[in-house]
Amino acid sequence: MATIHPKLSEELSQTVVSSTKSVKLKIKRSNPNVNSEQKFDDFVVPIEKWTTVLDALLDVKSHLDHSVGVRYSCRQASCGSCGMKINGKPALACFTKISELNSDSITVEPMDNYPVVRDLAVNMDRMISNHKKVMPYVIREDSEIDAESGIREFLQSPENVDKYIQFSSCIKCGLCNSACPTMAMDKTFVGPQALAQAYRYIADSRDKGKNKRLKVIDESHGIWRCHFAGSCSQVCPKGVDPAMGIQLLRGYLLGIRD
Amino acid sequence: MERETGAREGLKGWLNPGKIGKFGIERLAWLLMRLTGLGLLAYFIGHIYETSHILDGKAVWDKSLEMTQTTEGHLFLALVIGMCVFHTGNGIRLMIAQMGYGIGKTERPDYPYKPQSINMKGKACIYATLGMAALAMWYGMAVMFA
Amino acid sequence: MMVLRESIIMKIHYGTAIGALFLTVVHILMRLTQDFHESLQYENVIANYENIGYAVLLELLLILISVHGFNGLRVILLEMNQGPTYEKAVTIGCLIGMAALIAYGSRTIIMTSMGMV
Amino acid sequence: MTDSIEFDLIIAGSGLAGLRAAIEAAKKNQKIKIGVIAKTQVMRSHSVSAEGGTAAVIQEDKGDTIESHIYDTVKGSDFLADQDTAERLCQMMPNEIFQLEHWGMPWSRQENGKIDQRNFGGYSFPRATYAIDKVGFFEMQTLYDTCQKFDNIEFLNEWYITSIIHDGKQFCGITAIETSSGTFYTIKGKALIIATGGAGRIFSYSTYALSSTPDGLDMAYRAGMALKDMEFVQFHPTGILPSGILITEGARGEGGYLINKDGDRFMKNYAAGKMELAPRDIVSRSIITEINEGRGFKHETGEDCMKLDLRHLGDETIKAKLGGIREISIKFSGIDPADEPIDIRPVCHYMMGGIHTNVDGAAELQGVWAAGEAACNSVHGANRLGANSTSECIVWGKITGSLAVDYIENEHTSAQFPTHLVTAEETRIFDGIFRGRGDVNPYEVKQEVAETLNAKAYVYRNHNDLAEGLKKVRELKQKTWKHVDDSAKEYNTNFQNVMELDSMFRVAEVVLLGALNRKESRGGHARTDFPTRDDANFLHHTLAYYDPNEPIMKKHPVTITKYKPVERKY
Ligand SMILES: Cc1cc2nc3c(=O)[nH]c(=O)nc-3n(C[C@H](O)[C@H](O)[C@H](O)COP(=O)(O)OP(=O)(O)OC[C@H]3O[C@@H](n4cnc5c(N)ncnc54)[C@H](O)[C@@H]3O)c2cc1C
Ligand code: HEM
Ligand code: SF4
Ligand code: F3S
Ligand code: FES
Repeated sequence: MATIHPKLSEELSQTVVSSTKSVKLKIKRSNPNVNSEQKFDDFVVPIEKWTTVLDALLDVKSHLDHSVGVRYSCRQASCGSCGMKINGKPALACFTKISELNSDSITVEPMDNYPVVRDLAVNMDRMISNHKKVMPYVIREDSEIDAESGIREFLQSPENVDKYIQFSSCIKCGLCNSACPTMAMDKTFVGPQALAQAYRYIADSRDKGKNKRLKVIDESHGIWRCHFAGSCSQVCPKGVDPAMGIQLLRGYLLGIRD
Repeated sequence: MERETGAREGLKGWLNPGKIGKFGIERLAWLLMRLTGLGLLAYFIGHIYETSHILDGKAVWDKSLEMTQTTEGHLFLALVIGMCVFHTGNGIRLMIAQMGYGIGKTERPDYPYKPQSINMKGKACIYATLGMAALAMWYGMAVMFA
Repeated sequence: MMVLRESIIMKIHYGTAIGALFLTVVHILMRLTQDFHESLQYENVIANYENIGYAVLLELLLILISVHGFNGLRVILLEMNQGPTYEKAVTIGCLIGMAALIAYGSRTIIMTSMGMV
Repeated sequence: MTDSIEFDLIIAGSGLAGLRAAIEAAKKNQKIKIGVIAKTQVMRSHSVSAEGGTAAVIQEDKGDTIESHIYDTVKGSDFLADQDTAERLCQMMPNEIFQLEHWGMPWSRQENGKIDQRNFGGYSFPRATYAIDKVGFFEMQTLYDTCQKFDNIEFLNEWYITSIIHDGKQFCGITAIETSSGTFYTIKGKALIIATGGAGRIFSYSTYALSSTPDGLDMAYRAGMALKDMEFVQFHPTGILPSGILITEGARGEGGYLINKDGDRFMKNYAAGKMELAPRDIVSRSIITEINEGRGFKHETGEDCMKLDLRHLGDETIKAKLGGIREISIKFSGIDPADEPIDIRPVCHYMMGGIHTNVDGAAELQGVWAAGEAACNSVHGANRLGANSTSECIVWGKITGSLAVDYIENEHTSAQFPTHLVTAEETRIFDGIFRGRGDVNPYEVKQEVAETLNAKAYVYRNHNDLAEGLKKVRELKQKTWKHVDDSAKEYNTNFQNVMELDSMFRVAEVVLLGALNRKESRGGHARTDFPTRDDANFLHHTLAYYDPNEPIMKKHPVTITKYKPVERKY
């Protein structure tokens, strides 16, 4: 049963639904700033074999209920806006095709472990500030150059690039943080996203900030609160594998690598 | 910040590893590791208390031993054996992984992405550990109920 | 424990785990030299305790497992809730628990091995 | 009274241009307060989608020259580029590549450790610097992460800017809505850098992020600044079907073929010298000509298309150098490029036009600069070469960031803050839009506007189509779409979407009028009724000024220094 916004039903709709297949989309709705009510609204949307969950959500927003709160931008899995729980599992809406879910009914909920702003959009301030905390930039004295100096690049072999490129692919979607069990309880844990970025810069042959960064993450709510549950890597849409980065970082702290 | 706490999944996120398809067997291992760790700690405290009865003479010692000579007591001990084997086995796996071994090597990821740290070796270890724990429990029971 | 860096604590956690693992194996192997039911006979137990090497092993095992176990508990509690007072309480609580358990267990071991029963 | 915040420097937009400007300003003066304000979060701006490369001359040892980069750019622009601007771009770029590298950019490397470059359309040397095929993404990450070094940069994530406030002479501030709370704010500032990016979502088939709507251009336009050369829209030859997501030109740079129904590499008939690597305007026109002459394919959606064949590159090369488009192709159209050619079609990709600025990026209002795709400093003229846009964002991000600091340091006595303009803006958006009444679905109107532009102002244009398109857009504008169903304050994207639509009308009108007026074919603007370039009458820029009735159209001269316009052959 599609819930139709009362005002919307008065609008003159010109869209003709042409697709033969359709799917039921259950969207979790809430606006915690106003009241604590949480409910699911059901919508029936037409689908094609290439329709993504984001397409379906935007279809609902355009034609059935304009008030659905959802964050999106690139629609090609490179901006990290559209993380949410789809049929219970954290995923990017724009990178999940409805056809691959093999289900007539799709439930979308906001990501866990973040405060909800509205409906599917969550507040990511903590992830953003934890990212900043691990000093995610090349640390060395001579990192600023000017045109007159004629300075060229630091040499770096393709093999050296491969040492950090996977961690550099993080789109900050925050899915990892929403899947991590430590995150579920520990509100001061730095989280897999930031830890993977700490490793990204340490593994970069141009960086000299290893000790500073290790100091930041070696505290009571730092790296040691990861117990290699692996859920972060399980849900990462970009192959970053934060769990691997974290275990490799531990090697430095345990004195096994340098 | 209050809001922040409320938004967390909380214990639900701990106790409900979901279908194995959601986060994989690794998440179940994570949960069992906690539970067995706590269980063992509880048992250990009890064990220290129990063994202290040795100071009170044979009668008391034998009496306290009787507590575990029942069917429930045997089942409990079997569970402890299982917890111990799982916790130890999984602990060894974790220590090896957390030192950076057996979790693959960093390289350019190619779509469809497969996280290297979540690999067959690890999964096999977890299943093997679970199997060993079951086996040990079975063996323990066989001995105890003999 | 508050003054230690977290990495040092965790090194201790791993170290105690490995140590405990090693000693538990010895401990269990010794149990297996006898029949299970027999090994728990009062006289046999007392005899075991009076072997000084074995008593030292038990004492070490007690310390290692207490440290490991209570630190494990501390870790779980730290992740359950946050805040400076809470964390202090957890750390101190775990330290006390650990010390108490070691003291209590040591009492048994020392008194038994010295034949004070 | 509305809530008020104050910064020294306001940067509107956190794409490549905005972030580069923020770093430059923060580096130059650690005391000034910089606010980077964007309607998207952290690094979710459209720039993350840029794929193929960033152009710069860094291999002089192998024979590349800055002179050649300048000439390629000017020739690519169909001689409408301001040549002093093109010179500035090409001269500043090499150092910027190394600066990005020093900040951690994961450029793809040669075996000897030096930065690698690849071939791109319209260049006479392979000078597109790349990082796999996610150049924009990695650049955004490098710049965003580098911003974290500076404590005087503050990010206002998800704030929707609605207008620019000035006192008639100089910039005073902006008005914005914090999306999460819905609060309307006045943000005072001494200087503004507009880096709100392109507006490609006015076309329905588009490579752009869904957030690339013309609200940035529109706020400058409404504030009295001119929009320049808006009729020049770039259609990228290879948008994947059905989504329109881009398949980078790097795919052809690495050796990919374009083939028609007969299996021919048809580009030999249009640009034998450069084949698939001719500039985009030429390749797109060729594809449409092929389709019109019946040599296209039909996609299962019913769209006509061509095929891009990468099979001969081999799986490993595709993975190593085109991993991003491999992912896109497999995921979004179910085709592994190593096994099957990809279905493609020209797609709206870039706006050569934008806010009118001079070579320094200064807009017409004192205290305002524009950088990146939102700006039109005329470096791209009538057609941008691939890989020159990320370059432009970086170069003018740097220039404007630095100049804005100079301006702020010189203490411009800010006059009385024009509070009445804030009130007027509040009335415009809250009474005019938020509390508006109507029964027409704004999302459907938005879709119709975009489809109209696609149908009437696509690769080939003519008078009738453009006139009809303009009529249609004006009709749609009269409908009662100005209302917001969602009455909540918090995260009201419905409100935002209707404001975006409002801006689309004004900018779409300028695009169509400009195209109607330009009775020639030049670069991205190809008219079937005027198939040749007409330097005698149209070697000038188009300016459009806002007027409530109809845009006021003016002409602006092209700066020509060394290179006289000649016929463009590849
Ligand atoms: C798919 C694709 C691939 C491309 N590949 C290449 C390439 O390989 N090489 C190349 O050189 N160029 C490429 N380009 C072009 C290039 O990516 C863009 O021109 C460039 O990224 C624009 O950057 P920008 O900083 O100007 O704006 P954007 O990155 O678009 O950022 C705009 C910013 O403004 C903000 N904003 C907009 N409106 C408002 C408002 N009202 N209030 C507040 N904030 C607002 C947005 O939130 C955003 O932060 C590509 C373009 C596309 C579409
Ligand atoms: C003898 C073999 C043992 C080994 C190899 C071992 C290993 C480990 C390891 C590696 C961890 C850390 C896991 C992580 O980082 O997530 C751990 C945690 C823990 N251990 Fe042990 N351990 C052993 C015995 C014990 C015993 C006997 C107890 C009980 C007294 C115990 C109690 C705990 C607790 C409570 C935790 C915390 C649980 C967690 O963090 O998930 N362990 N153990
Ligand atoms: S590591 Fe993966 S899941 Fe986590 S934020 Fe980055 S891209 Fe997203
Ligand atoms: S899910 Fe969490 S526990 Fe560690 S491996 Fe990932 S951070
Ligand atoms: S919309 Fe950008 S990642 Fe989904």
